[in-house]
Amino acid sequence: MDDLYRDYILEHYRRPHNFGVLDDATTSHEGSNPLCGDRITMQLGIRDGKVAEVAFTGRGCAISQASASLLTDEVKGMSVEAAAAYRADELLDLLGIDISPARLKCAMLSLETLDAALADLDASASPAAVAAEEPA
Amino acid sequence: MDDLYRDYILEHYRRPHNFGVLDDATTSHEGSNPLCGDRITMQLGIRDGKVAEVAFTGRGCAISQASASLLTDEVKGMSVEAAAAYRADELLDLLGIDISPARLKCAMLSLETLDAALADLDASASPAAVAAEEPA
Amino acid sequence: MTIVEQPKASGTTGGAAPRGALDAAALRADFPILDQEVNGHRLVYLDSASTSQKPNVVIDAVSAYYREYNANVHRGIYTIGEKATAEYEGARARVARFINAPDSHEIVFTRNATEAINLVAYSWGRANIDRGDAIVLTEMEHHANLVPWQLLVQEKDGDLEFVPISDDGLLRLEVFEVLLHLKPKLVAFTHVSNTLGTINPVRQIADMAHAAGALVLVDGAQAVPHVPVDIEALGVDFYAFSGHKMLAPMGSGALWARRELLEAMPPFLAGGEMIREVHLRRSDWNDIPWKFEAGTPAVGDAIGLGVAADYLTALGMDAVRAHERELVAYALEALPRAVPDIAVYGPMDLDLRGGVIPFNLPDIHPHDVAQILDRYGIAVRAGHHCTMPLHERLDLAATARASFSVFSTNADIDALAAGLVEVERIFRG
Amino acid sequence: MTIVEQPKASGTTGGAAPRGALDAAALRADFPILDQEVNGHRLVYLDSASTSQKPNVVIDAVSAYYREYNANVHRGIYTIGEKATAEYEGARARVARFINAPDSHEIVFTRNATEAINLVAYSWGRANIDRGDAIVLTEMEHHANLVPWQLLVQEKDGDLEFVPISDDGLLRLEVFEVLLHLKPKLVAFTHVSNTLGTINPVRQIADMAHAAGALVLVDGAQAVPHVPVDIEALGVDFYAFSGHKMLAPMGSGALWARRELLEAMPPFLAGGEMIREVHLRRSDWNDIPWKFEAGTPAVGDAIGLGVAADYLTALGMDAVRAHERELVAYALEALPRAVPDIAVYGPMDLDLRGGVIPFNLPDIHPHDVAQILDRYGIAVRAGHHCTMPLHERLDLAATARASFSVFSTNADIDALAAGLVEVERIFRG
Ligand SMILES: Cc1ncc(COP(=O)(O)O)c(C=O)c1O
Ligand SMILES: Cc1ncc(COP(=O)(O)O)c(C=O)c1O
Repeated sequence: MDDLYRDYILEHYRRPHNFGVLDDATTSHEGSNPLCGDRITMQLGIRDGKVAEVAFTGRGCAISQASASLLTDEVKGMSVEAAAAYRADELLDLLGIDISPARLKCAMLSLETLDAALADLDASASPAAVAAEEPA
Repeated sequence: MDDLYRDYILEHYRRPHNFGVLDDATTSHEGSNPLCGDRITMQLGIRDGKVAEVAFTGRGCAISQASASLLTDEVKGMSVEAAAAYRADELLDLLGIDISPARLKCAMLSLETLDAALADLDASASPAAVAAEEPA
Repeated sequence: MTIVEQPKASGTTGGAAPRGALDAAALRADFPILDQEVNGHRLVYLDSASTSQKPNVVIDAVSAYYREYNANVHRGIYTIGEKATAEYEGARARVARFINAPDSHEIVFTRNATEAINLVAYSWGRANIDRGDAIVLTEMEHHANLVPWQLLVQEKDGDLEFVPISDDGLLRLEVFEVLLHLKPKLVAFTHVSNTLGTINPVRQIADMAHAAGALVLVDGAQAVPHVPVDIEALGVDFYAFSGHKMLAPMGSGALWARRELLEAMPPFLAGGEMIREVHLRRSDWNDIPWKFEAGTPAVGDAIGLGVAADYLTALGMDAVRAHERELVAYALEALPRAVPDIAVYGPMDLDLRGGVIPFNLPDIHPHDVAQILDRYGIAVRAGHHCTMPLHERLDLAATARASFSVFSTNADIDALAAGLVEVERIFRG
Repeated sequence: MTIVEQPKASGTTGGAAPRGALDAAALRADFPILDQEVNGHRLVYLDSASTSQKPNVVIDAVSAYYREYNANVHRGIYTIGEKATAEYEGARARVARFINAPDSHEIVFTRNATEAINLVAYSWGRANIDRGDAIVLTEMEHHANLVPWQLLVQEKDGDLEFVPISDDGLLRLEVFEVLLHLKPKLVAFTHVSNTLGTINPVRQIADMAHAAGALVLVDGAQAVPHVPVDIEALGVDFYAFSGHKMLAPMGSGALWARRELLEAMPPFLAGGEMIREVHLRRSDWNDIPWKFEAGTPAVGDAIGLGVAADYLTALGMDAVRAHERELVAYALEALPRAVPDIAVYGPMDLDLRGGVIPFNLPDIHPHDVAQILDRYGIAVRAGHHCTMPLHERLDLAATARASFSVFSTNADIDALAAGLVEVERIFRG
């Protein structure tokens, strides 16, 4: 028997943290999981090489929404590098529930979208420029 | 247990009747059964609306060779119409053995080739001309 | 196999039970998979539109083939090879009879409906669709009857048009009428919608298409398991379906097409069996249907398909249809009674709807619905059911779907209703 | 499963028996079909090159799937659906391990080798072969690795060239060298000849082809069941094979191809599962391998293929090869001793020959040979074995063929020899 629907997961689903739109996002990306129709837009405000602001919108199942809510809490304030290095298993730990293979994509959508948003950042700024922006 | 290889079948295979080439065939056709590599050329000499002469050459299994040998004996002297009307079940009766579905094509190759040779005849002569050739 | 030859006396079949109505509860004994517990509850399998379960007669026919006479077909001059060939071709005849096809050589065995449709798109399509030629589909097609045509018109610079649907999921034939002015070469549509359950008026559409000079392909994947299909009466040109949705093994399916069409079509897959003569640089083709069956076929699966066709024939497809109609009627009443805020999609006229119930609970994602139902052993499908454009049209991200088969019962629907109450309890918490 | 871990002491395995040599006689207990009489004699199945028999573990894995967890894959968020998906993808991993493929996502499940080769011809071929481009095949190809390329070059106005063979059935690599000056885009050839048994030097040919800028496709249908196959060591680009010839169910097969190639290739069959997103007029594709697996796959057959791969791995493919090599050695001696006028074709060097013995008795058609052998329960194949051009090259109308598998024994060969004596007795009268 799964225990996916623990109270805190449902709580994050009902009242997700960081749900909304940034006025002045540095980078943003829309990710989707077409198999279930989930879509998430992840927006980041980068300042001084740090994830100063983060917000997401979208629709999806409890797992994908709770995952986005928890993940955005987690990366807020992180350096861009640390956020980009955030791993799937860390997110799974954060979720604290057993995810079956069929639902893994739901759980990972937020992280994949975050990664894509950060990759867009890389692509627009030259690596040198990014490095220069970062505090030593 | 099959009893395909009765003495008279083997006899027809070893010494097929009407095996050879006609100098002045009215019509001839090469039929093949690519699945087993069998090939038969059937030649007919038509005179007065009758199968006056018939001969075949080719290589094949005992069933197809015996069938050609027996069939050519049978149609020799028949009217073109009667030869064209010769039926598969008549040929099977003539063979007098139980043919499994897998070998039916072997048994029928001679008849199909005969039919094709007679059809070639029809195509070259107009139906009226053929009718005129025939005795009333 | 268990068939009740007399109409049931009880009320569950409704007043006008057809002769030989199904006793689904008894039939369940034929399906070994149903006799198990999932998460401590009996398995309630409500995903037959995705793939049906298989009765013992089908499972056993497949193993008997492997245990007793497994051999390649059309080749061996030996006892088990001849038996394998006879059973394989016998299965073709059974399938032909099942859909009342006039000639069993018009049945080409395929892996599934998808391959059957691709066969037509590649073989007939590439030979017949030219620049600017139109193909008319509908908004409710499964991806299997959409994407092959997209690839074809991309290659040929042809034109795809779509018959729209009404909000309750019926084809808008007055628009179809207008689209026919484009003189399409082909009209391709589903007999029964896998998502909404809509049963389309095949004969009427086919007649309209033919009058406009189009050929007609019907995707029968959701029809053959659920409604009587009579190829002669439908008057179509191509009919594709899957075996695995009609109680047969995975890996079985078929294309039916009119003989003249099959004969005129160039080959699709090439290799052994489909040839008559091969030389290094050219080849001749075998007769139909073998021209379209390159390589070693899925012999065991095809034999299983023949057995499944006979099983359904013995049940009687009228009885199957009547049974599923009752299940739909029951579900359309029982589910809203249990969870009043449920949204159910598709036609509400029972005569126009097969055994498919797509639904949503407000603000609960169908994935979560399905996941929680699984706690109670209930299997429903959640997602887009391979009809993304239809979901877009209906402005739905996804739906949950319960679908029925011969072995489904009102008790399954009761379990679903109870499960949905639990879903709401957990989520509305 | 029965494996003798110690080399046999007796002489039949020859001096240098490999570790874990097969005890084929004991293995036979794993193959239920062999435990039967045909026409009053024990079944002597010598047509494994056409299709192999299946061990209990494979047959049972297929029925267990249907009895316990039959469901569509990659879709259901419910227990049996997740189990079906895990087993299906697990089978992919088993098959990858079996041929030492670096990445299981490089395995595409197909119905058979024929479909695997057609997939490459349609997808890679139509995107990469242009007017005048050459494809180099060989004179010994099975129709499955010939006719798809004929269709492709006919469509594209390309050019087919053929590596000739020597009279004893070896590829003439000095001619191949010259053909490479045509700068072919593709070199496609069989690993092991189904008709002559020739084991081709894959690595050497692949290196030569690559040096000339060609990609390399290998038809492994007759290799995977009989010789160790190590994809990394072979250094090829595409490798196609059938499951049903390697103890797996009919309807199973696979294409292995390098990831970059699969990723760059356009889709072939279109429909559900192979898409990421579908709109009415355009679609995006799924990741490999699913991009090439449209529609409901033959799940049970694929699971059976995974089990067969493990079964063979447990036997040890070196041991399988050694066993079949001994059978060939025994047959090449025993048959001419019994019927001195027998003609046996193919390489006589045991290192270059797999477990296939094509033969003829003078002036007796192979059909008649096979038919009479069937009286004694002996199943051999007669005909052109889907290599018509090779038969033309060798100036043979047809051949009879005995072929071996893990369960074949010297006793089978003795039975064949005795049967051939009977054939001669009947025909020579
Ligand atoms: C060398 C070779 N290639 C391809 C094939 C085709 O295999 P299948 O019929 O399983 O597609 C065969 C089988 O006869 C074969 O021997
Ligand atoms: C209407 C319809 N068409 C086609 C298909 C495709 O069937 P298969 O996956 O067996 O090819 C399905 C199955 O989901 C379907 O429901």
